[in-house]
Amino acid sequence: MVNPKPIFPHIRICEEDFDLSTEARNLRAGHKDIGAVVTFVGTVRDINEGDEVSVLELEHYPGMTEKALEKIRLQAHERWSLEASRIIHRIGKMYPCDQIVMVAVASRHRENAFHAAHFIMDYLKTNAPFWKKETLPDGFERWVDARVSDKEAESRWN
Amino acid sequence: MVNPKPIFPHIRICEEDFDLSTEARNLRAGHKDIGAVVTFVGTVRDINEGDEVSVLELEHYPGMTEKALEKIRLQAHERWSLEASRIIHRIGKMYPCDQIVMVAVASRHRENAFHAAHFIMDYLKTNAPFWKKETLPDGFERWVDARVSDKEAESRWN
Amino acid sequence: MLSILYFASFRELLGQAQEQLPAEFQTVECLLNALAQRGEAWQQALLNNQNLQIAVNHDVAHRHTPIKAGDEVAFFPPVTGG
Amino acid sequence: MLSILYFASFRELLGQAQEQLPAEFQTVECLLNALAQRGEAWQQALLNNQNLQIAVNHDVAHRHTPIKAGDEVAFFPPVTGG
Repeated sequence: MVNPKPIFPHIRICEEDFDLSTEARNLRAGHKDIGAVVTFVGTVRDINEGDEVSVLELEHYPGMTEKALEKIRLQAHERWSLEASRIIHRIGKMYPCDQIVMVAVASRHRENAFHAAHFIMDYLKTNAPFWKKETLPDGFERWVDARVSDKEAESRWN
Repeated sequence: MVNPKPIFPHIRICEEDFDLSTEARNLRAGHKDIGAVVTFVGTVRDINEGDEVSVLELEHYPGMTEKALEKIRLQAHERWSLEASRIIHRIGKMYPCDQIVMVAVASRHRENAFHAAHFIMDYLKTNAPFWKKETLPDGFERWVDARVSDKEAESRWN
Repeated sequence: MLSILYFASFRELLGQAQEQLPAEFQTVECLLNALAQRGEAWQQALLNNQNLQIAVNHDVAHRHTPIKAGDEVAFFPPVTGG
Repeated sequence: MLSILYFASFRELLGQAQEQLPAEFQTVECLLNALAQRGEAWQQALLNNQNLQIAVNHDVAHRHTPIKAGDEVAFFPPVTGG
């Protein structure tokens, strides 16, 4: 399910997987004065809280998610000199090693791109309405708990 | 020219371009407990020091380059908990928008991957024996000067 | 009318994803107090829960946020994406 | 013998990429002093140059670094890769 209303062309919420090269190339298209591209890809770990994980299901709040991600993206553009940025977040069922999320940032110099990509991920983790439910090998399902460390990571940018 | 002696399998110096997706996938292969992959790609800017650049030529010191890059990579693994990392640096002639360099780092949690990728790039900039020569549209050639800001970026990690 | 949405563990715990209610509440708190009277699960999730997250019309909101007819109010646990 | 390598602007300025010299220098500094006698360009590049970078056997070295037969000594300007 590709986002039906591309009000925010730099935000994509979808079930489909993404290709990092294609996304990095599209990010740079039309911006020649780019010297640095930093990407972050979050993947499904096969272990969480000490337990093996078989399936990870991502739920989101349609409408609010896009708005929250675009707000985070624009905050990054206000704080650092950036040429372009893009956020993709998958929803639905995923499996160990699958890609879940991508943040890509392009700038003239590397410092800005590194900081902005890190900032966007830290804010996404605590401000974008996604929820993870994991299924263990015996079929037991549980909602993933929010991490205190994510809240701390966000607060370091204040 | 692919590095003929792969003494350092996580370092590649070559004329050929690279594909970010393939590199990120290879980096993760065989490491299931990865939750974060951070990549940096440096590209040829079309403007440097206010002048339009037509061609960028990269020279390196064969042998020393691989050793210097592997040393930087291992320093990153000592400082942060990382699952895998890889460095690719192209040599020879490149043109605006071309990819020059890639650093990719995989770890369980994002904080380590972000710091390590940034650290590797900052150290690579001041410690790996590569030299850039740029050709302007009128054919004038000049060696690119080292930046004070790169030296400062490196020193922030001490 | 108000649209009320429940996500993730809240959706499962309260047994519904969304509902429509008359717009007769001045603030989120008034709405919460009314919903809490539906029983133990509702009281636990919506009143005795320091982790309750609230959004009104897709923006982060709080107990004292005013609400009016046509608003979309959402309740959910702390987010865990990325 | 010693292998001496010159890179980037040094290679162009001094007109050569590499050469072999007898291993008759105790340190890099002794070698530099001998090379500097070849003329103005050599003196400027190797002696009167705060930016001179030195490597011995692929490791960063300094003027006082000792050298011996079989060593590879390289001279180059500050690096600008990445």
